[in-house]
Amino acid sequence: MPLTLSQMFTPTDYFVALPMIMLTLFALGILLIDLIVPDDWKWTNAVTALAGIGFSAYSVFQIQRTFVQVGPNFPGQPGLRNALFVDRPAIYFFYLFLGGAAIAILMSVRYLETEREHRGEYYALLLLSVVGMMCMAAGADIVLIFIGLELMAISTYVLVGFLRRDRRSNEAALKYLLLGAFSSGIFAYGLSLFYGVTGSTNLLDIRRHLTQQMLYSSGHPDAVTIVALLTVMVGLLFKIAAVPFHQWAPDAYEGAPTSITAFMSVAVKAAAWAMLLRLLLGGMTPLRPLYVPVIIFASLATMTGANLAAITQSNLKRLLAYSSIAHVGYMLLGLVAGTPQFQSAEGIKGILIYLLVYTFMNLGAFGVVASLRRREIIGDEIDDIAGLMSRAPIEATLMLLFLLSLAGIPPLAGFWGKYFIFLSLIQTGHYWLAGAAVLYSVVGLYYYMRIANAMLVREPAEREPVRLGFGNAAALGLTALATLWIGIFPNASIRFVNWVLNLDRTGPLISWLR
Amino acid sequence: MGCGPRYGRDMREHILSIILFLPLAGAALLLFVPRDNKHVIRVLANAFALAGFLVSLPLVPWFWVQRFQPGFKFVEGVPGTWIPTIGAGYMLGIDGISFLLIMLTTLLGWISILSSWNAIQERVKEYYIWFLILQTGMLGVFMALDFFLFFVFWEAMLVPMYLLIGIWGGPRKLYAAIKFFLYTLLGSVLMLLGILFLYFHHFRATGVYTFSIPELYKTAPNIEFQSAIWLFLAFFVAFAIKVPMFPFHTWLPDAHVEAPTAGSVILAGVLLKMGTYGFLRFSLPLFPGVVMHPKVRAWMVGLSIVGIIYGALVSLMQKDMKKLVAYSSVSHLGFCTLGIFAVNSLGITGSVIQQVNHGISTGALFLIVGILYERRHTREIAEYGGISSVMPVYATITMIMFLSSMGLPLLNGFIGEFTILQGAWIESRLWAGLSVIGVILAAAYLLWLYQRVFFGVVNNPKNEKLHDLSPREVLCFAPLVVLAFAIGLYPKPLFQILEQPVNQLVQTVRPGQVNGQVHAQTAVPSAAPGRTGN
Amino acid sequence: MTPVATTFFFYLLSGAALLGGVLVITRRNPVHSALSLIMTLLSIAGLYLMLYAPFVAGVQIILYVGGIMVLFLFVIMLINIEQASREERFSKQWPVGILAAAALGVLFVSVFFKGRSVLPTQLLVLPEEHNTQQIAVLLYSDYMLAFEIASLLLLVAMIGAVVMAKKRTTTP
Amino acid sequence: MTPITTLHYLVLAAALFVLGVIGVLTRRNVIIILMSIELILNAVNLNLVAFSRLYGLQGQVFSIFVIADAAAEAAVAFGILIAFFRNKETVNVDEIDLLKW
Amino acid sequence: MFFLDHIWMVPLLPALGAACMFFFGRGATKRTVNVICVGAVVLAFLFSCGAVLQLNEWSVQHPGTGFEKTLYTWLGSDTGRLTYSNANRGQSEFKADVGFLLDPLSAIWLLFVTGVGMLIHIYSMGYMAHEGGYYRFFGYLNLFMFSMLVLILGNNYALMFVGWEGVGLCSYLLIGFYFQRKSASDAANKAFITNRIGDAGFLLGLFAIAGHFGSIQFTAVTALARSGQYHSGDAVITLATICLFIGACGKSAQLPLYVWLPDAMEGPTPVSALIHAATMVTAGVYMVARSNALFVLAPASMKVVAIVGALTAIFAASIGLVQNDIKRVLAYSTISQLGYMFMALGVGAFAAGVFHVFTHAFFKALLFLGAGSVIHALSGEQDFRRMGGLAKVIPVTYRTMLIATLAIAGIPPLAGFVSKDEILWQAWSAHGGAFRSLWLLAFFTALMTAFYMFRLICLTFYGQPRMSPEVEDHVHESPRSMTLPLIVLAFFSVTAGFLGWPHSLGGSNAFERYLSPVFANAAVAEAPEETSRSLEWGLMALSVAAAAAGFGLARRAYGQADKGYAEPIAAAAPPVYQVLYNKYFVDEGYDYIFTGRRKLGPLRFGAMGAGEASSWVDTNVIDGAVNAAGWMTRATASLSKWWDKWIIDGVGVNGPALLVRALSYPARLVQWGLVQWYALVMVVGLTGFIWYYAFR
Repeated sequence: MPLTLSQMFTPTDYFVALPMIMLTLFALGILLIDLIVPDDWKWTNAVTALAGIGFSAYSVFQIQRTFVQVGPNFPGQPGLRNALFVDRPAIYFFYLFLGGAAIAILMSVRYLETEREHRGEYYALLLLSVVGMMCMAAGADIVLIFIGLELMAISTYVLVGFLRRDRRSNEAALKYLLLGAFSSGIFAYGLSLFYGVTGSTNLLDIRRHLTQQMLYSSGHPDAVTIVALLTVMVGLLFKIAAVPFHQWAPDAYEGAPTSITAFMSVAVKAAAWAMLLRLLLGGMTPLRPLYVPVIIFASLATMTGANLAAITQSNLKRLLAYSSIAHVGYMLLGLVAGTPQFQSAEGIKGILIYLLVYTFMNLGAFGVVASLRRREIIGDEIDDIAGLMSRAPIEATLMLLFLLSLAGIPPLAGFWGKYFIFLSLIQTGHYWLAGAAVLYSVVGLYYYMRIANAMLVREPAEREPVRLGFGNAAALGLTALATLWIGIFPNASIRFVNWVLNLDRTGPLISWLR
Repeated sequence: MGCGPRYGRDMREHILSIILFLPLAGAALLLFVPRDNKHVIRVLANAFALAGFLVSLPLVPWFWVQRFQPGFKFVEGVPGTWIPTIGAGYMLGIDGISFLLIMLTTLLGWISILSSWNAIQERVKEYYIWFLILQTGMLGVFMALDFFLFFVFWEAMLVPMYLLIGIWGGPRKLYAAIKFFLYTLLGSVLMLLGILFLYFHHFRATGVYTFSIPELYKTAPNIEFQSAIWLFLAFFVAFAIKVPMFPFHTWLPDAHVEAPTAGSVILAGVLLKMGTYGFLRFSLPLFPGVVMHPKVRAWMVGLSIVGIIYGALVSLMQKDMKKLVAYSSVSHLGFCTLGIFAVNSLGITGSVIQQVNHGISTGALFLIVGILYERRHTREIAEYGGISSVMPVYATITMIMFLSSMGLPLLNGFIGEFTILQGAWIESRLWAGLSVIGVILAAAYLLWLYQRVFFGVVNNPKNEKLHDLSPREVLCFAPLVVLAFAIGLYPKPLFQILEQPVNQLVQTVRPGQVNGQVHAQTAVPSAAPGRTGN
Repeated sequence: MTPVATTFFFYLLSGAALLGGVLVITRRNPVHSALSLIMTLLSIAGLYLMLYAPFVAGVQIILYVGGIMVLFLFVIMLINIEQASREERFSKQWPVGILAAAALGVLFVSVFFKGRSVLPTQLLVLPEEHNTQQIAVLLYSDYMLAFEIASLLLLVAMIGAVVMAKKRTTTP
Repeated sequence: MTPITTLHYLVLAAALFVLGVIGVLTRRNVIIILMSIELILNAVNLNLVAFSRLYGLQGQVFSIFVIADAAAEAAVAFGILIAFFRNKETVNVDEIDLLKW
Repeated sequence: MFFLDHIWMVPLLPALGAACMFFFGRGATKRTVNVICVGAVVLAFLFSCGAVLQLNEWSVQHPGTGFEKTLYTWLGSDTGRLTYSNANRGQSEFKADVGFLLDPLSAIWLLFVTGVGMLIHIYSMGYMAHEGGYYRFFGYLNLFMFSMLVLILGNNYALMFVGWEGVGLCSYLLIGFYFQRKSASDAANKAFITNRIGDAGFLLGLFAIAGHFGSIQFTAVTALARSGQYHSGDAVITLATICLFIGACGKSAQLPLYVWLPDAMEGPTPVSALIHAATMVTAGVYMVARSNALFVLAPASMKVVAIVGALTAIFAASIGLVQNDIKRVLAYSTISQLGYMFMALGVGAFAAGVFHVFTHAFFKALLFLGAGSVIHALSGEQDFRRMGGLAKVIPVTYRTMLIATLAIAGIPPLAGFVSKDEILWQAWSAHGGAFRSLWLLAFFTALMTAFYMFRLICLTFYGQPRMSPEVEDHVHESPRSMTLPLIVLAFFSVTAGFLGWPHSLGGSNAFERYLSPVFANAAVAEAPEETSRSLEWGLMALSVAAAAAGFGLARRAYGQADKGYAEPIAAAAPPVYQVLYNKYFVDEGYDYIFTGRRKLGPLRFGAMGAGEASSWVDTNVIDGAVNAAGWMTRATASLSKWWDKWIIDGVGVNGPALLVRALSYPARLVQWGLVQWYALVMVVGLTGFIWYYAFR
């Protein structure tokens, strides 16, 4: 006899789902309120969305606090019959999503007004996509992860195409959707094969099964498992935009509203990473010897392709898109770190810190680009940023800060991402990869400096000063402050990441689920 | 503030931090001055630059009294206090080598800011801000006792320099700036990997994660040769690019030619010294086995000597004054690296003295070129001639600095070159014999330059109305000229300041060499007692 | 109800499904493609029945054939058909595309043959009469959250479709 | 006659998958590309249902979610397609060409 | 012992004078300049005299040693801990003091340097009276005096090197005094750079000494060298002495580094007299004499010195035969005489060499000053083809110059005779055997010397004037301040020889005795036997005869110069004349081979050639590689654009359609920006991954 709902689900289940519930509630609220808000007051939707994010963040904080109270050996809070597993990395990613979304919302207000597409659905979709991300980061069941992924992806498709009158936006959305759907088809195919070889949709079971399989086959899993892994990895690499599955990214980034580009480049990307880490480290840990060569290939291809492609770009958003692809290449190296059998904790630490600092600096950079948007001027070509130093010294200085941080110049936040990645590679003896990565980081500097040159050295094409809205100013201020603060005093962040990885007390917790 | 002695002691404990951050504070203050208020900005920037120099002066007597004591002085901070999670600390400290370079930095920093008074008319505020930040970055490199801190300063300093070249530079400024930035960054990222290797090696050896340089000194020499050679190369590339040693030098002429005068002064005077400083502070004590490996040493010395001769030869044929001076830097820095890789007390002492001297004389040379450039906006040698008649004071100062640069005795340049060559001779006669060619060529290219610019009759009408140095400009040169003579006439303080660190360094790298012990029999023979009659 | 003549029906249905699939990607007229796709979907629904999945088969027919395909046809009608039927059907890269896809298919099949040992040979007994109820229990227990999220997904799809396809109301 | 095993279904699904991929790679009409994607998703579903014959009902549940996803995707795709069509008056995929380097 | 204790005042006084000129000279009147600069040198001279007198006293108390006074440690930390490993003796301290050594050798130099220097200062007051840059000139002169005095008083090689380079610098400054003239600045550069080559040799020698002996202090090195610890022919010592001698070659204008000295005549004449005749160029002799203990241990180096000296002597003399510039003739004469001195040193006759320096200082300074007086009288004319008949117009100049000429030609009993014959005799007797060919060279040199000197006198002073009338009208005797030094120098030219009157002529050779502590066990052939004495007389007679013959020949060839004359050599052997007249084409050869100032066809060799080649390599190879790396990166990045631009557009315009389509197929395939291409890449990627795993 099946249990009743109240027997199946305890208050804990609602507790761990609370961040999502909050976001959903506010998203729905926005949809309703938007009907009665006059056009001039659409910014209140942003406030509502921010409030939702605030509540959600508070719930995450509550979950985090119970961890602290329960003790260090309690790695996570399973809920909803093991479908959701809010462990420390999940909490970390929740914060990242919420932070990224909040800053993107701050940037959006003025941008949407300029584009005259200021509608409540935008914020609702943003919040709902964060719900999807949370499922991806905390899901312990491939069904949930898949459906979360789709929720996020479909929301994002719409957001990318949100500027309906803009052909670039249309095209970006259509491209993104076609490729996204195609890739999730492949991804789903891979998941179905995983279900086929392991007999379960739960990551814990999958891992248990794969471990046994690897044991029995003495490290040589059978061919179906390999195909399952590879097809899944294609989906994952597509989502994080690694070469050769990256090509949607520049197009989507360029065509999307700049605030959404910013959002995609940090939150969506972080979610893809969360999912990737979940699957590779949570469910498919035993297959590490198999996926590492793929990762190495993808990483080298990504660093090469993206860095080279970025050099020739003349569109700021596109350039930053390639730059964010290049960053993925560095981050992938964090997964390589370790022996063929065991993942190095430092590598994961590198990825997590990288994502953290990347969130701030990339949001900042896109924030500056977004602030250049005015009526009649799209403001996303390098020529549009020329002479920014004389037109808007503050924005230019901030942009310089973000660019240098992206290039990984200490003492700015961006340095720390690269630092920990290199650290992990050196620690585990991957000297050649480390060497290649640092060389590519030098190439990276070149194209960041192209932007800086245009901004600082060239003469402005026009003299009109740049006006920042309140939201944009706040977003830039926050990101700049974070970039500097994390850069100069990274200790707190590192400690937090150590806590996330359980490095602080009982040693590394590399397996995502215990 | 109430009790004086207490205050003085506090200042003494934190003197390095004060010196380090005063320029940064100046930059921060300048941020709040409206950018149209150029005069106030200039005055403030100069005040801070001068203050930066002045606060470093107390260091001289304080350092002097403890110059023979072993170890780092004025140590501030504890290892691992800045970022405890990775074992990086805010740790400063100096020894004789860094002391000299710090004094050079503060002095040249002040002079170059002073020299920019008229030269920089656009975007004045940004200029001074970047310059002051640059100053802090450079000082940090010389002060850091924590590898991580060192690296941060090392890289952070590139940015302001890049902007100084890129914004206020000449016609090809972007090319030059990017080249400078990429080239030097290329070296330093490889160094980062090397640092991380040392960090892990130290952890494996001791179980402690730390970037503290004195700690790493203890473990790094134990790295087996096969790894150490790669580490050495990683560091070598970073430092060799910065110095710049022979095949890595091509960024230098471009950067110098395009940089504004003050930028060139700092670039030549201080930035290049970071490379040699790196060799001394890191390459030698961390990888003594590699450094002393005959093949490695032969390569290092070989590159140095090639640099000496090659730089001089290329200088000889330059048509652009600034490029000439830039290539001469390659030659001079070749002497510095030659001294370093001679790895004996004389070579290294000479090398550091040469670094200081190069800062003084080449800094002055760039100022000299800048003076003409400011008046005529060209650096083509062919545009000039007979300047001696028009600008006699300027010509005199130029002559003195040229002589100093070519190593005339009783001026500073000689002291370093002499000591280096003596050190090189002891290691190999061939080294000294070949390097001496550089001394000859130095005279050739400098005197030829002097002849073409200053001698002859004024046949370019544009040069007839040039006005001689203004008092401010003379003030720029005065300390350099005085120092050139002072060091040339009485270099003993430099030798004494360097004695302890250099001997310790040589002791680390070549423990076989007995230092500080003069054999009894070599005391002056009794046949000719050095007596004074009464 | 145990399936009868499984082998025959399997080949019949799969043949129909494949034929439909080939027609989908070769027909010039999108309406024909859509009708072929319906054939494929129905064949697959039949296969579901053979696999003791009546509920999925039902969903396939009702939702897919009845919902999604109607949407397709609707859109095809909305968007100009004549134009589409006059133009080139295939993109320039079609030979490479077919080659790559065929290679992928060959690899898949060979891998499945190579690695079929990993799959259990023992089939479960799945009582058909409880199928719907069991699925419901699973949906409301283990997949509760996914189910809720799926509802959000559909909501988002709805919002999205409305946002994107709505006639322009605001004046530019 | 050999009994019909899971492998048969796998091969059938792979064939459908490949057909879908071919459609995506070769057809110019966006609508047909979307249909091809539906083919791919049906291959997934066929896999899932075939496997659920081995392991239990999770596969069937998963396939229901995939169907829901297909529906959502199709809806949004048509929304975007219509917006695109309004601007460009075409549904050919190689005429989506504004964004490139 | 006031003067000895304050010996450092001697160089300091002119240094102060120079410093005054440097800081305040611009505003000073000529009178002030005179008071300060000339006063400083006069004081220095007086001071030196006092010091030398006191030295005699002192050496009575401390026989065999010089007086040393150390002021402070210049190089080195002075703690004894800055050391270097020394080849033979373990660790030695790196140290060079600012310390002064006064012994007979330096005393001699001190006296004639300050003495002649003082006279030339006085002379310059007149000579330079009408020139611009008066203060500058005297400042440089004082600076020169300072450097020269440091050179001779320094008690170690490093301090000697200070003076060594210092005099080079002053020479440079003074040669380039008329810096508006290109020839002057060229000559200045040439002088400095050539000297620098020698200096480099000096430095290396210094390092060798330091590395070998562990000290660079003269007294210490000498004591060690004489201690018997080092055997004769020690390789390092040979190397060191050869290096030192290279230095001497540069400074004292010996083969092959002599080229700068003739050009140095671009400077004002007093400078030529002071620096390029009397004092600076003898620094090489001083240095070799100072290092006699080392040279004695290196017979090979001694041979080199002697041979180079002899060759230089005859080489320069032969060039001097045909030159027409009064100062150039004197310059070649100087080179030739310096060759004599080195020959003397090389055969071990240090005292004789030094003695010749001493006497030469007087008559050569006199010759130059006289020439200056002539030039002054003729308003700057230097070519004696356009002189003549001056004997009656400027009698003081004529007479004093004649005395000097007789002295240099070696007419007894003038100073030149004594010193030169001593050298000839030593060259004959020191080693014997093949070494006697040195004597032969020296002998012919003496003949030539007499010839060209008298040629100069004849063409300048005798016969009818050949200058333009307006010049002739202005001919006048020089002012008192110029003639007075001439007379004083003439006096010494006559008498200085008696200080070293040889034993063979019944003299006591006081000069050699005075120097004996310095050249303690220098291997000089001592104890002349009766047989050799007669031989000595014979040789003496021979050389006097040679001098007389030289005079006679010159008289015959040029005695009737006002009626037109033919160069006898040109008449006898035109090619030889051409070679000599063009100075053996050495300057040209150097320009082709070493400096690269001249191109050999399209090619440029030498330093400038190397410089051009290096510059080319730098821009095109080294920097080229750097730029190419950057370019490659960017090119790779824009490959598809490149393909479109060059292949498609490039071929598309002209090429056949089929080719274009074939070429453009990949490009059309790689239609960047198309969704299906992206999807294709994804599928290919997936296929590749599976392929890799399924079939590895």
